[in-house]
Amino acid sequence: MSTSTPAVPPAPAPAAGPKVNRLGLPVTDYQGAKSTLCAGCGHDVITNTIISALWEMGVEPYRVAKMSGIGCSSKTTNYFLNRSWGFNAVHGRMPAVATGALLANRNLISIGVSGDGDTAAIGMGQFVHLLRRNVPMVYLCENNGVYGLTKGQFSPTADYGSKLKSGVVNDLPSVDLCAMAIELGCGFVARSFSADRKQLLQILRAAVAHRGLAFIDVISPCVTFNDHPGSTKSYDYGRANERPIHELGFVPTWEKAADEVDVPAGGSMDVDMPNGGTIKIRKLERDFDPRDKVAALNLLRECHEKKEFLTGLFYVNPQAENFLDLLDLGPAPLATLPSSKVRPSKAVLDQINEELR
Amino acid sequence: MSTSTPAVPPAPAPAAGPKVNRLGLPVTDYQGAKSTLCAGCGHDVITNTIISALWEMGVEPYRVAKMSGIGCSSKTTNYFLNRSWGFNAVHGRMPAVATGALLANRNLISIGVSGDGDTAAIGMGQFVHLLRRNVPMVYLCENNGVYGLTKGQFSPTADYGSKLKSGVVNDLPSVDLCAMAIELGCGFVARSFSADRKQLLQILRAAVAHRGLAFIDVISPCVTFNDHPGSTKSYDYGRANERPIHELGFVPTWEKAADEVDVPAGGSMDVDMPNGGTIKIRKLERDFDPRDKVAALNLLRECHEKKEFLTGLFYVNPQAENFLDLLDLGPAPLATLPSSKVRPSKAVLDQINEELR
Amino acid sequence: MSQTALPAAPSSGVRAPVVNDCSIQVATVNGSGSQTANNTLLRAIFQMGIPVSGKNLFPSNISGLPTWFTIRANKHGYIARRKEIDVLVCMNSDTAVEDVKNAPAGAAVIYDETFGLDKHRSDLVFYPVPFQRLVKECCPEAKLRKLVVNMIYVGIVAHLLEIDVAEIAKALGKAFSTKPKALELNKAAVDAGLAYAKANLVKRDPFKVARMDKTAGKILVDGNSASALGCMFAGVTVVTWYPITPSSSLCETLIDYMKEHRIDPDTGKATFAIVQAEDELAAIGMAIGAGWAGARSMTSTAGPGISLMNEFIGLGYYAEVPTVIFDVQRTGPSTGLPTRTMQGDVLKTAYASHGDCKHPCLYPDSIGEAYEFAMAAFDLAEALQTPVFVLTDLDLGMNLWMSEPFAYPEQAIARGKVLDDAGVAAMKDWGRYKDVDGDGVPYRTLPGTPGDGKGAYFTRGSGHDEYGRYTESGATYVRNLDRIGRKIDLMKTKGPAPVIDGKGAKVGILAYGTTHWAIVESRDQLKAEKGLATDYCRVRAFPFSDEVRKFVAAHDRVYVVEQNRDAQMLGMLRMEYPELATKMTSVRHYNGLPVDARSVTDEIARLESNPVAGHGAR
Amino acid sequence: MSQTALPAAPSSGVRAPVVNDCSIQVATVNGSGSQTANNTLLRAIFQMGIPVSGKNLFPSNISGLPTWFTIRANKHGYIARRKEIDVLVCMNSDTAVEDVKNAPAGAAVIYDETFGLDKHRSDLVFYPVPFQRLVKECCPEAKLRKLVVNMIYVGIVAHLLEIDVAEIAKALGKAFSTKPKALELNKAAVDAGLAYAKANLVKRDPFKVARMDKTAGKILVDGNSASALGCMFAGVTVVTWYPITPSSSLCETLIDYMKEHRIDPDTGKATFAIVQAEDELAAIGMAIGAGWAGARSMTSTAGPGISLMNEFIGLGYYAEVPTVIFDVQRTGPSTGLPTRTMQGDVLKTAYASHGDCKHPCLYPDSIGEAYEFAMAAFDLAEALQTPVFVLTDLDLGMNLWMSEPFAYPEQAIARGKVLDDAGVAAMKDWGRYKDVDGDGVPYRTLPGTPGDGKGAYFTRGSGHDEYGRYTESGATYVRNLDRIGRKIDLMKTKGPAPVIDGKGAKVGILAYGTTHWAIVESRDQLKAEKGLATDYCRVRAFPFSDEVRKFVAAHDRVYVVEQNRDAQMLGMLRMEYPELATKMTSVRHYNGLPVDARSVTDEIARLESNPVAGHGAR
Ligand SMILES: Cc1ncc(C[n+]2csc(CCOP(=O)(O)OP(=O)(O)O)c2C)c(N)n1
Ligand SMILES: Cc1ncc(C[n+]2csc(CCOP(=O)(O)OP(=O)(O)O)c2C)c(N)n1
Ligand code: SF4
Ligand code: SF4
Ligand SMILES: [Mg+2]
Ligand SMILES: [Mg+2]
Repeated sequence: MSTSTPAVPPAPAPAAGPKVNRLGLPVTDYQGAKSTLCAGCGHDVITNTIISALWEMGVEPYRVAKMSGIGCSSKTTNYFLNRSWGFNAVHGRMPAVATGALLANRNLISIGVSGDGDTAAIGMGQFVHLLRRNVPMVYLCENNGVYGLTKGQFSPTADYGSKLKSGVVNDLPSVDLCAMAIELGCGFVARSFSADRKQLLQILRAAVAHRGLAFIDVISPCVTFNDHPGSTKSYDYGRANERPIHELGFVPTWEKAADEVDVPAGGSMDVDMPNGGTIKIRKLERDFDPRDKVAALNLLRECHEKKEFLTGLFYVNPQAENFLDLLDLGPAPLATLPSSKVRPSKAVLDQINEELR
Repeated sequence: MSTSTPAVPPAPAPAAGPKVNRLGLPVTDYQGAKSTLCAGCGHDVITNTIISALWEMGVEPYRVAKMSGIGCSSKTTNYFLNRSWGFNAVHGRMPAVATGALLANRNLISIGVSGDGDTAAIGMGQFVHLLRRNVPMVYLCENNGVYGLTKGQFSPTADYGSKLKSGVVNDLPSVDLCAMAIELGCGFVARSFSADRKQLLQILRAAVAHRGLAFIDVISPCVTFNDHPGSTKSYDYGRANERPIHELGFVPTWEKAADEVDVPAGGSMDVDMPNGGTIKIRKLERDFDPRDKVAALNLLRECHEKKEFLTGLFYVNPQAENFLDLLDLGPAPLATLPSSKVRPSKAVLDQINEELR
Repeated sequence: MSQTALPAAPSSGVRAPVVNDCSIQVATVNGSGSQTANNTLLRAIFQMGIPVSGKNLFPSNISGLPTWFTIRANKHGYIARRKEIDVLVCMNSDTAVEDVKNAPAGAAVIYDETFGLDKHRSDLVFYPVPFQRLVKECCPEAKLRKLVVNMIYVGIVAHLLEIDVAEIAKALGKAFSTKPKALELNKAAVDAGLAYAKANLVKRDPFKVARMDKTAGKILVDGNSASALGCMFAGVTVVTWYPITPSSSLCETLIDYMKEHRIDPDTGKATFAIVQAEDELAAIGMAIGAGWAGARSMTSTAGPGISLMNEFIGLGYYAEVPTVIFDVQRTGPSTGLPTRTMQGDVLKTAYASHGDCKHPCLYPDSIGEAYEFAMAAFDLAEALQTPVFVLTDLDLGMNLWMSEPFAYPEQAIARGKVLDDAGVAAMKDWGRYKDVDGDGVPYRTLPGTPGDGKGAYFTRGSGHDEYGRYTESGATYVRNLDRIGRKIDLMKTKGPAPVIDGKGAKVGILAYGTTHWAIVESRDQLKAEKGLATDYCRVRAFPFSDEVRKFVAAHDRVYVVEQNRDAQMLGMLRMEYPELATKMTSVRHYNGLPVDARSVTDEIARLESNPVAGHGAR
Repeated sequence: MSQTALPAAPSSGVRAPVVNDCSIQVATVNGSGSQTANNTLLRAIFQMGIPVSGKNLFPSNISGLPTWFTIRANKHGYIARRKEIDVLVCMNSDTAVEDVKNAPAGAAVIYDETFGLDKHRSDLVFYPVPFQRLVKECCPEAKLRKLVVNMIYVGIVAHLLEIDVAEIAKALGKAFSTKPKALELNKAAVDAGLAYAKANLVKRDPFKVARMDKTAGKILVDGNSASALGCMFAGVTVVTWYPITPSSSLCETLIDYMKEHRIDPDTGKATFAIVQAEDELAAIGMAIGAGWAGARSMTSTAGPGISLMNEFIGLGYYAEVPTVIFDVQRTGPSTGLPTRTMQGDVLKTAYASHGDCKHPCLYPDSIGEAYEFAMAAFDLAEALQTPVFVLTDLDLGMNLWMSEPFAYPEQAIARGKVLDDAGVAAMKDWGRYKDVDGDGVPYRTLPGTPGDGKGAYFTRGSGHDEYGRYTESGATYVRNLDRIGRKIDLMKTKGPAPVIDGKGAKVGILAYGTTHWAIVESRDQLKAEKGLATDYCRVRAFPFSDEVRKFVAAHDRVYVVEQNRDAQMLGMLRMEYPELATKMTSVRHYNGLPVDARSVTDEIARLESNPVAGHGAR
């Protein structure tokens, strides 16, 4: 009885020339091992969207570090970018591991995937401090309101009053991770819905271009334990209630001319990203400027009280100084500095000895 | 060499009848061991104010559980209420221990004292979940912006740009524990200043009357490590910058007639507490209603941005359901239920066996 | 040891009937709902009076990956895992070929005919079944077929093994007691299997079952439920936990039982609080806070949780706070194999936390002990005023086991040395940590004790004197820590004594926990196959009873059998009994599957063939 | 053992001069700034060429509680703690009476005259000093007097012990090199003390110092600074930590050194990142993340932090991630005595985390080894791809020790088996966890390695095969865990070998870490007082070198001396060497103060007087 998860066989060499990205790589180069999640799990949709986003953005696979904790959601880093390094750490502590990896190599493009249990229960402390430090990475919370991998207990993001399959009702208020992120100074905060692949793709593209921590809370139904009537994280509930606050698209620098991106038409607002590229936003019903923190927080509080399910980019501050900037590091990764840079000379030691005499 | 901390000798029996509270106890019955903190430490002022508040409120000493973590601040539970039980737990984890104690005995009056390192660094996760659960207790954070007991490193509440004695500048944003508490549903959130004993006393009196979690962030200068120019948690800084948002006083039910409390005069706003008593508020410059969550959060955000040091009762929601209410417990403490209540009968076991046949 | 080769396949041909001695393995995909079908088979055999056990080998995954369920029926009552499978039910195309390749010669293979398994071996008995066609016929609703198809193999197996159809019906009735529609549908599927087998399959394998009387009065239950029941009857009042496999079902079952049986009829209110904490640090912190304030408190977890609890465990030890910690062990280190079993936390729990710590530990082997030791743990925690561990494992916790029915506790709940306000007053100069009785156990008071607060004291994990006052005095520190050491050693007499089967043999076997079941069988094998008589000591508590020492001392050689790589219990025994260190030799099994008798027998036989070489090994 | 009674007081009277052999203890109140005064005394004696050590006994408190500083000057070079105090300086009225009561007969007592100590004993030599008057005279600024008064006792002691005044001046100059005004003020206070003593005190005790040449070229430094320097010269690049006594100063010193010496002159940028984490879980998590991504990473903590790190340590072990963890041990369990020393985490670190784990540990005894083993730890962590512990303690870490100057490392930094993209391509069918070289150590790649991602792999704490792919296969699990076990055992040859002083004696002593210094002296005492020759083995690494086994085997009796209650190292030795278990007997000291020779000597002498009784004890 072997239970190895088979890796996806290497993609066949592009024969008739499949579509390639700006690095000349086909999308298959961004795929990972075969998913072992339940058929229909929201997390799988997010995985596929990450693959699309990184491919479209032309991210070098070797630069990506895929970071995660423990849970169904945390498993998914294995299901994209086989050609990148992944670290499936311990439950709730991915933020620390991801921070450490970036300290070692500031050139890594860090993509963290966590779950609502992993982030909002056991991981709450580390999540708060990751936000406070503004560690430059993309952090996705695949939020299904339950602990999928341990069979469906409520997590702290479960809405007050929502029901488990067993009929148990959640009597604690939910934690709004987006509000928390904004409150703690995060410069890119969005919410999406795994069934709204189009929106999620654009948010992810923009997130990759952000210089600091980009936090994305993605409501991602657990078809096995939390997709029934009475759940507020089900596909049905999401489809019926999702209200995007705007339409948005991200246009990377090199595509600006090409004009091949799906940019929302009409009444557009532009947010330029310092690393290049522009977020283009077309407002829907409401007048909402995601550069306005107070507006963002008020919107979230309002929708929390009214039990609305709003999605979109709630807040963006492209300029926020990130943690690596503060450390005043050189451009080369610390990990591979030569001995000559990291071991001071004998003269230095002699001087130190002298001081201690 | 003995290094035992001497306990304060028992107070002499009231001879000429010292002033007593409604239980007939003199204030000496509310005192604790001699403090071993640095002379002038802000924490000692808070200790004394707690003694006054609990004495004035006529709290039965035997019902009080004094909970703390580790730090200079956490030591202080030893310095009041010798006739109450205290638990100086591990660093940052007082919330869990306090929660457990209340589960065991819902009649305890739980007073938690923590520090900014204990609460906002290692303890952040437990603090967030304590707030979310609305565990009924008074939680004081004696906030000096540094780790006193380990000799003065910055804590997460240190303000951006503030300076250590050594000249090191804090380059991370501070966590606003009050904003966090409100955001997470806490129904009693205040900030005070250990040098403003009058205000703190009234806030504490009201906190004791609150049915849920009462969180009080008290700026409490560390005279040894953070009381120099460049610090934003020094006595000088505090005295120069503190701006109370209102004047307030708490009138317990039994004093209503007596009218002997220091109630602010003029333009008063009343907040009735379900367990009895009324918070009386006299507004100062601004029009601020602490029952308005949005207003409270906006005020805090504003003052964070303007680097103002506002004190007062930011938010109060006396009705919020607390954690013990949710558990549907009987009135008697679980700890001392008789065997007959906690060991089901043989008939029950027989039935269970039958089901398993 | 886990690599022991299978016996060479005997030449094919019809064999004499093998009655009431076979292992059935059902290979499916998880999330496919086969559990009810498997339990139906298990239960039916059980109801026929035949000793039986069921082991579920499932992935750390929710749906779509391979899973195996093994039923062992054995007239002698051997219920340990057996490696050799007699009857395979192959419902999973991903593993079928490998499963068939691993089967011993002569095994029967029931499989979906489309898998074409018969081409892989010629020494097995193959029973192809058109499962898809059959399920289509008996289950009109297409989306239910994935579930219902499993009941078809129940019918097939029942027919081939001669399982009493009435017992199948009874088991089904139990499973679907509240769902008559589902009952009907599943019964139809069983019937379809029975009918197909009757009409199309010619029995060519020797395995069958026949009614016995060895299970009369017994119950079938998993260890986590047994522990949960023990907790409920121990009078647990505060339960704080965080989900983790294989421990979650302990608390989840407990919740169900408590909601049913622990609502105060007088008030209609709960006599307990159960809180799902935000993590294991909070769970143990709450348990310690509750234990301090006088609740019978507990938490339940597995290895990763134990690691996270380390700091708090030391606080409980040094501040002398009672609580009970269940560790349902799984395969470590780290996340390891979350759905595989192991006895890998034995050393870690005994000495958990930094500094000098030593904790009472209990090692139940069975349903009965999972229940009894849960009760004992609460009494011990309060008697000794310290955290007490109960170490079970995935095998005991999550699998179904036969057992005598639970016995109602004879002893009253014992809350240890607790004083009220008058008690404190009566005791001259009470101090929280004073050794009044000379046994190392002080008298405690509970926060909130009504009165004048005479018994109020300060609890801390830092240095304290007999009155709980802060001190850094070295002499006081030593006096206190020595007293605590003496107190914990009371376990040697207060803990459950080892179970010793000693008939004066030269060779002894020492084991604990679920390893027991392999030992029972292995001792018979050693006797029958090698003529080797063995005595047996089953350790049930740490610190060890002096009888453990006596047992080892009385034997020439003692094999310490356990389920971990590092011979953790052997290490503890060697630390405790240096003078006996070389008498003990390790036999280990640690591939994540429950240890089987054959592995133990072969290894002991190998070591016995050259006893000296075994010495000092591990 | 910590309770050993003091020798009976000899009858009073003038004794022959005792030159270069005395212990001076200064009792003050913490936060009163006596540290500079004490160091001035220490340094002056050191500069006179006399071997010296300083031990600071301070409370877990910032200001206002008693603190004692002990200086031992010894011509033989004995620098362990000595229990008996020859010269007391009593500046703290709270402890003065008790301090005087505990002094051995004949001791000299310098004290504030208002304390009236001379009425408590008649067998001591009393030197009353009007400190308050003197300080008023020499220090006009009232608020500085609390600090400056300490320098007055420096003058008094210098006069009475005949410390060279020029050396005092030099030491002062060093302390106040950047603060000329403070220098002047403090010098004045010393002079006031000197003058007062000269004029008023008649020398009646025998203790004095005289110039020698035993410290030439040596340095004076604390162990945490030495470890920090080792880290810097090891090329550490990522440091993540959380403050905790007695470990904080390791990272704080490191920060200072790194800021000075590790800024890249070419870019002006840091070649390191040091992060104060939010707690120890984050600190070790960051260190593991950084180690994984190729940094030389480390964290530093004490017992409570080690407990919190347990889960991550198991991840590092099983996922094979290098990092270095310093444990500056303090008195446990729990918060314990945060400012007292102990070797209490020895067993806990060696086997930290649930499941089967075993970790390389290093046990430096001295400044030199604190520096060297820090360097070795990084090489070992990368050579073995696993977390490595360096266990020092408060005594080594926070006290000032004499040492040879630090030697510049001869070996180049060794980064272990790391492949780049081309290296992966060159290796046929590379797999992250393949045992290519047969030593158990696989080849790793670093995330972000430029190229095609050929060396990309997935790291997890759950079951994985040779390619890092998820698996629940029992056989693969066993193969992998066995390989890791073999890999860790490489420490037996790669770790620093024990230091053995063997001359064929029948009795051996085994110790490790700072216990060394008491052993050096105790062996001489045993020889001189009891005629007992002893051999000595100082263990420096775990898993143990085979030489440790040989040493124990070669002796009739081996006393394992250590600073904890539970004889933790002895336990580990008994687990590793069952065949030698009874040869070893425990000698323990665990009152939080550094072990002294007298305690060891007395206990070994007691056990030797009836060697059999010692056997098997603890
Ligand atoms: C320390 C620890 N505690 C508990 C667990 C068990 N556990 C595994 S995943 C999980 C919850 C995962 O929930 P979430 O993060 O929401 O992920 P999902 O499965 O819902 O995607 C838990 C509790 C663990 N692996 N480690
Ligand atoms: C697990 C653990 N880590 C670190 C420490 C060391 N420690 C003791 S108190 C403290 C910080 C206290 O800071 P704060 O809570 O702000 O209290 P203050 O002393 O400033 O009042 C630290 C880090 C500890 N006791 N336990
Ligand atoms: S259990 Fe839920 S979260 Fe996990 S894979 Fe299945 S659907 Fe997804
Ligand atoms: S160090 Fe600071 S916080 Fe601690 S007692 Fe002194 S003044 Fe107070
Ligand atoms: Mg989830
Ligand atoms: Mg502080």
